[in-house]
Amino acid sequence: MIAAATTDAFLERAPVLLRDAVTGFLPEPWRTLVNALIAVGLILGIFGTLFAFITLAERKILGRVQNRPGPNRAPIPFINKRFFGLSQPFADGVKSLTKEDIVPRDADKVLHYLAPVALLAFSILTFAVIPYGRNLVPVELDAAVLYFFAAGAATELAVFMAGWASRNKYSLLAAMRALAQLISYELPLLLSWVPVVLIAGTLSTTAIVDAQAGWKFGFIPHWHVFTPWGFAGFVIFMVAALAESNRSPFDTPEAESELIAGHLTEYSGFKYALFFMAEYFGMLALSGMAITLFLGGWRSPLPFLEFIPSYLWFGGKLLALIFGFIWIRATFPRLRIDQLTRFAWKFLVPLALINLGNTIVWSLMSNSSALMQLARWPVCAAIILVPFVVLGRKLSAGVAPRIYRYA
Amino acid sequence: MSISDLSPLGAQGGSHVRAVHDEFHGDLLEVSMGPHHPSTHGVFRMIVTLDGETIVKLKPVFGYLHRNHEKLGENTSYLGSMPYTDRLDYLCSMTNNWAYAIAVEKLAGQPVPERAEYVRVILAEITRLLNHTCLAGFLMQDLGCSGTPLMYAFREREKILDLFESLSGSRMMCNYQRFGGCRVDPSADWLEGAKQLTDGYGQFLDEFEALLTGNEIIMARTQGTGVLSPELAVAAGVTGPMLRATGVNYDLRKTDAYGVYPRFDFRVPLGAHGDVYDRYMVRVLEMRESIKILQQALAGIPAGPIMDPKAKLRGFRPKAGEAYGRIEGPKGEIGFYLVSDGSPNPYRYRVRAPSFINLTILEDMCLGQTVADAVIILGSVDIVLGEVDR
Amino acid sequence: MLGSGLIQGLAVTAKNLVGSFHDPARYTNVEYPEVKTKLPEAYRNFPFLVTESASDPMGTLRCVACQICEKECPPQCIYIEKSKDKKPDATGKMQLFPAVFDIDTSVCMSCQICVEVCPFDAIKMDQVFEVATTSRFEALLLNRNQLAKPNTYYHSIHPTEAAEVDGRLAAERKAAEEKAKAAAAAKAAAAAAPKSATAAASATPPSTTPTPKPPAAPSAEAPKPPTPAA
Amino acid sequence: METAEQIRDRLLARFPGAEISVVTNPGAAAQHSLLLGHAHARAIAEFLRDDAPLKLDQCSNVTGIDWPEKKIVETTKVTVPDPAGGPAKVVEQKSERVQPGYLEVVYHLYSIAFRHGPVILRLRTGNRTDQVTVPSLTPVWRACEFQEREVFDLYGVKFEGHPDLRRILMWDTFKDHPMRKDYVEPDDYEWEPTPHGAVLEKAKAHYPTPPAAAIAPAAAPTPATGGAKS
Amino acid sequence: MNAVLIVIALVTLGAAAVAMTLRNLIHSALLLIASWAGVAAFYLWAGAEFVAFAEILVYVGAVSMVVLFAVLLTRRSRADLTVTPDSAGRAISGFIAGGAVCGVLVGAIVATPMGVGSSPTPTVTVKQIGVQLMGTHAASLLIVGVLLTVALLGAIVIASADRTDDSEDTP
Repeated sequence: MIAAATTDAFLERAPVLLRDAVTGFLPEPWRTLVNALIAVGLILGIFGTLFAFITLAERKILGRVQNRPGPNRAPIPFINKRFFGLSQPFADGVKSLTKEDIVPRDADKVLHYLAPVALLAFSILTFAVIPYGRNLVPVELDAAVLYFFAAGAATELAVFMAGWASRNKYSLLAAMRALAQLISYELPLLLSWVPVVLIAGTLSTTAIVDAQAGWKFGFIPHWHVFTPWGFAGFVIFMVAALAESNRSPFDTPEAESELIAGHLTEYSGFKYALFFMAEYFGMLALSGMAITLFLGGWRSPLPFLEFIPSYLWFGGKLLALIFGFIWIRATFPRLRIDQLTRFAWKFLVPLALINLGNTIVWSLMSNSSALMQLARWPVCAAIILVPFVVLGRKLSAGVAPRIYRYA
Repeated sequence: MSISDLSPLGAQGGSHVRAVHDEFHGDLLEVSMGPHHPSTHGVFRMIVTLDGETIVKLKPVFGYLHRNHEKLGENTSYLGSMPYTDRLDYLCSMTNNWAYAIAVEKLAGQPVPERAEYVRVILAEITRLLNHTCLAGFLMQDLGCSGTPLMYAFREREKILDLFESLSGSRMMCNYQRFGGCRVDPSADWLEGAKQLTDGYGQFLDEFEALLTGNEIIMARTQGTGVLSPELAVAAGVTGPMLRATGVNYDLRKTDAYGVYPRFDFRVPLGAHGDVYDRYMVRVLEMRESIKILQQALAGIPAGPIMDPKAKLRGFRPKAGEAYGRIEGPKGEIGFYLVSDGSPNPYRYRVRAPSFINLTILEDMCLGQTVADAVIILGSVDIVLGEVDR
Repeated sequence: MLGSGLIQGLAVTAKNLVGSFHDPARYTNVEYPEVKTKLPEAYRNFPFLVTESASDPMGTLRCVACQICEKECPPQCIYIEKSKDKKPDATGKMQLFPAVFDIDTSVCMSCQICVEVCPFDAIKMDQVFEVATTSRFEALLLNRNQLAKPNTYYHSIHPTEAAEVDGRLAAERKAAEEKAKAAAAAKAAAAAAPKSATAAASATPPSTTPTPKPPAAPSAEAPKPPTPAA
Repeated sequence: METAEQIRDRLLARFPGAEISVVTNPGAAAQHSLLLGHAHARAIAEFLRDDAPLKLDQCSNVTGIDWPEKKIVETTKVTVPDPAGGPAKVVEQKSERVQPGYLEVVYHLYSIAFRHGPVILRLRTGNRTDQVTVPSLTPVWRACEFQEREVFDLYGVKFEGHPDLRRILMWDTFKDHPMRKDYVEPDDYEWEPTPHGAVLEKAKAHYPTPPAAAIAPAAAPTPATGGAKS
Repeated sequence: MNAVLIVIALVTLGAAAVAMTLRNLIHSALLLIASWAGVAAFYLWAGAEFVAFAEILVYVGAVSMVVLFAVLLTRRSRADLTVTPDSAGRAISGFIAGGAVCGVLVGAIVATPMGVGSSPTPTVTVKQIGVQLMGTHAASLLIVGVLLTVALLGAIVIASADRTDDSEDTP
């Protein structure tokens, strides 16, 4: 944890000051250890409750989109007043703890037990490198982004273990589908943030956030998302993130209308809750990384809003992205597995590669004359939009709204 | 072992599939989808033989909801069977009642007053709106939308069910029509409520279509899936929107011209490809036509008796003989074949259920498709198990 | 352009999300136990026996145990046993009454055919739907006392229908009275004629008030029970 | 559209050896039907489907009907000369005739191309016990596939030439044919609080004590677990 | 510091050894993947973060999937896994080959001069690695890239060769 900059407002430095107050007196080796433990505790605490309330928010927002109130029956334990269902997550938590954990007779006991543990472990690992505030990054790594996606890539191993260990036709089919989907969306996910590293020149997350400091004309922040290649990269990243965390248009593995609950069919009780927690942690981590790479991490969008502490900005952006995930889940149906993989290989990967070329053109044109600075906007926009339309038309070749005749 | 000898109707089957069997394909996986399955619309089971993801054989299994409705019909009086017809296709009780009433009126030669015919057309078209809206909701639920279109459909369905409840006393089990007219005369403000419903329905359909019809994912999933050829559809006795989606122009409201349908001008939408998207779109366009019929019927409903004065309620004994009456129900041609021997109970009481016969070619549509497609093909056939199993 | 349909879909869900907070047409949800919806007047669930007065329900039961509803009920869930003796009904005529009148509400499907076929308007449809009980047999088998409800209750749940039924019954009673009076006058005239001839004959005490003709059969056909449904 | 008689004549012209007769329908619907012999049934069906003016390409409905043995008592009026030379008296003579039972399959055919109404075909089996085979029309109209399986399942009519003749509604190990008139229900009687009519005899078979409704409902005997399975 | 090294070495070698003895194919495949993770841990211990994360990303992420798919698609059921060598000749030649490989390895290990004093682990930033890759070793990087692409295309050709004859039946 780098030393706190003295010039910031008090609220900004509050968390670091608090931590130094607590561990200030410890001798050197023990202090870093305790600091790390505090960071781990904080992450698990905050993201654990955030996970609980996101499940509630998801059901409430889905409810409101469908013109119904969403869960509002669970009373607060002792004062048993129904407060808009705010205690629903705790009710779900207790339910998942008390539900019987059935393991099928001829399941592969070891793998069946290991799958949720591995999945959760890998998705929690990814929280280590996301900068939550001005100097609130748990681990300062030089190759932080690579570490993030290395930990993320191992989740498919755990999904396979879950599918294979349950010895059930449905979960076997779902394990195959999940693997096909995760592998084919890993490529666009990785390719979409390569332009950011190209421009920022570093793999360390804090350096990337610093690269997005400052404002142009006083109010447009230098975030990567406000550049043509950045916006394209952001969209590809978010679509691939949707697929990686098995969210709505891409939730074929647990397609409830076809394969019951996919690779989760034979899980119940707390292991099922662990799978859910791992999925939500994956979603939170990916949106955290999207914020860091494209939305200027913990930076405030306008200069005069600087007084709001940086971690609140990060939280706000995170909740906005989560709302986006839920909104998409409320609207879109599910893609079939072959359409899903065709969409990845024939649309997202080429676009990501073109976006890479687009960034190179952008950076070459950026250090020349002012005219070129202006010209690079339409040029780069065209470089990415034209293939988008062409590939789009090729992808949806035989698919179009039809005109109907009447007899 | 090629496909054709697997499904006995291979030679005559529609979309014929030839799968090369070699070691790479591995052995076939037999999966039983149902009767407890989230998307089989009730207790319906499909034994699906899979080669990887593609379906090689699909055998539907019925009978889980079989109550022997026809034996019940033979042991109860003509009037006593009327409440049981509500439980055939429990989404559209009004059209079931009308089909049974039309068959008995044909059997006994019972005239029906003008106002009752208008009320029957109004209720049948409202039931068509209800059924097609629910079908769109269930189909989108099978496609994977997490409940949003279904909840919009149910919000509109509630308004319709309130209308039925204030008229017949019960939301779904209306038991409203009698031989020779209807049981209760709709009041003026009921007709006003029906007029408000139809006027507001067009706006709901616009919003519903904005959400669904142009959606690329839905178009990609449903266009080209479960194609049904017109010849096979006609040969297999498929009726209703499924038949019209293949382009065959056959709507009983136009061909049989029963009731007072000839007085209203409305058009019959026809599909061109016979796939799941066409079946969805034909039903949505039919809803817009139903709104037109409703507006004309509500405007032109005459005064007069709702029940033919000479109609006998209890000691109803039609002369010996037989009759087959049918109407264009929302799911297809629903018909009743009655054989009477002069006693108060029918000698033979047969229900021609559209869902049951439309399932004949489920296997032909699903061959070669994936498991995910089989679910939406079944959804697009629009079956209700009460009617399939009787 | 790929994705325009998807964005349109997102716009619709956003409109509904916002709409559900202020637009009553969209947010039609009613939180049932706390807020109850107003039942339409025609709503029907489970029949009940109409009694003239609330004070003496068993005495003023309209039902005359003609067992038509028992025969016509499709699921056969009504069980009637006639009484041995008779009791005067509303018009004073001596009528049978049901000693046992059970409806098994676990079988009854509230199809109101019994109401339609009852010639004496003795059974009407109730509007009670919160009838959950713990025992499967005893509590769901409603006997005569549990079924009987006063005519005032009938007015409270089905006002227009009840008024129309009472109007019809009153008209019938009035017609029955006139007919009885006319019959009595005719009998008196006939009795007067021979009396003038046999003035000396001891005045035979006139029979007690002439029994009025049974009330005219209501508009439906004669209550001749049809051959039992085989 | 031609009447049944015209169609019969054209068919007889086309298939000289076939047994085709018109069965008149006395009811008000006046939908007369053609009774076909087994030999030419499928050829006639194919002809009706492809023949130019008729083109009956949709088999809308396939129904099974069970006609058990029936004793027909015919009263014929016979004029008997009065042996005492008086005027001839008319005497009704009752002659009893047993009509053999048979199973019948009725097909309702419609034409989608020319949109005209039902032509009804009837196929009858030899008797109700061993000769129960009928030529299947599924190869002609694919619509008959499931409906013929249902007639086989519920009536026991074997369709010769049907591609996949199995039970469709009942489970495969079910022995009897439930829709036949002489079908005896399995004795799976469950205790009912208000048994009356046909159910009353069954109740007596299971519960020698009088049915529960007679005695006060409160003391209803709790049924033996799972109903008395005799 | 070398206590951690011993633990990592034990984990890596142990996992690989156990993987060889297990009868269940899937278990042995997963233990193989665990030993790759052990190798990545070794890189981390040695301070080469970039290589460690690359190892996890490539091996534990992608190659493990290839191994598991291969295991799934081989139709060998557990029964016909013969452990005993077919003939004596095959066993002897097996030993000879194994012995030769061990000899070469041991020779190489002995020959390399093990630096006794541990020089301070150089902190190399990712930027320097990038410059090195694109600078001096650009040629080798490109060769490896081409090699992988060829391998990829070859795999696709083999797979699609099998697809062509039944590709027309899926609509």
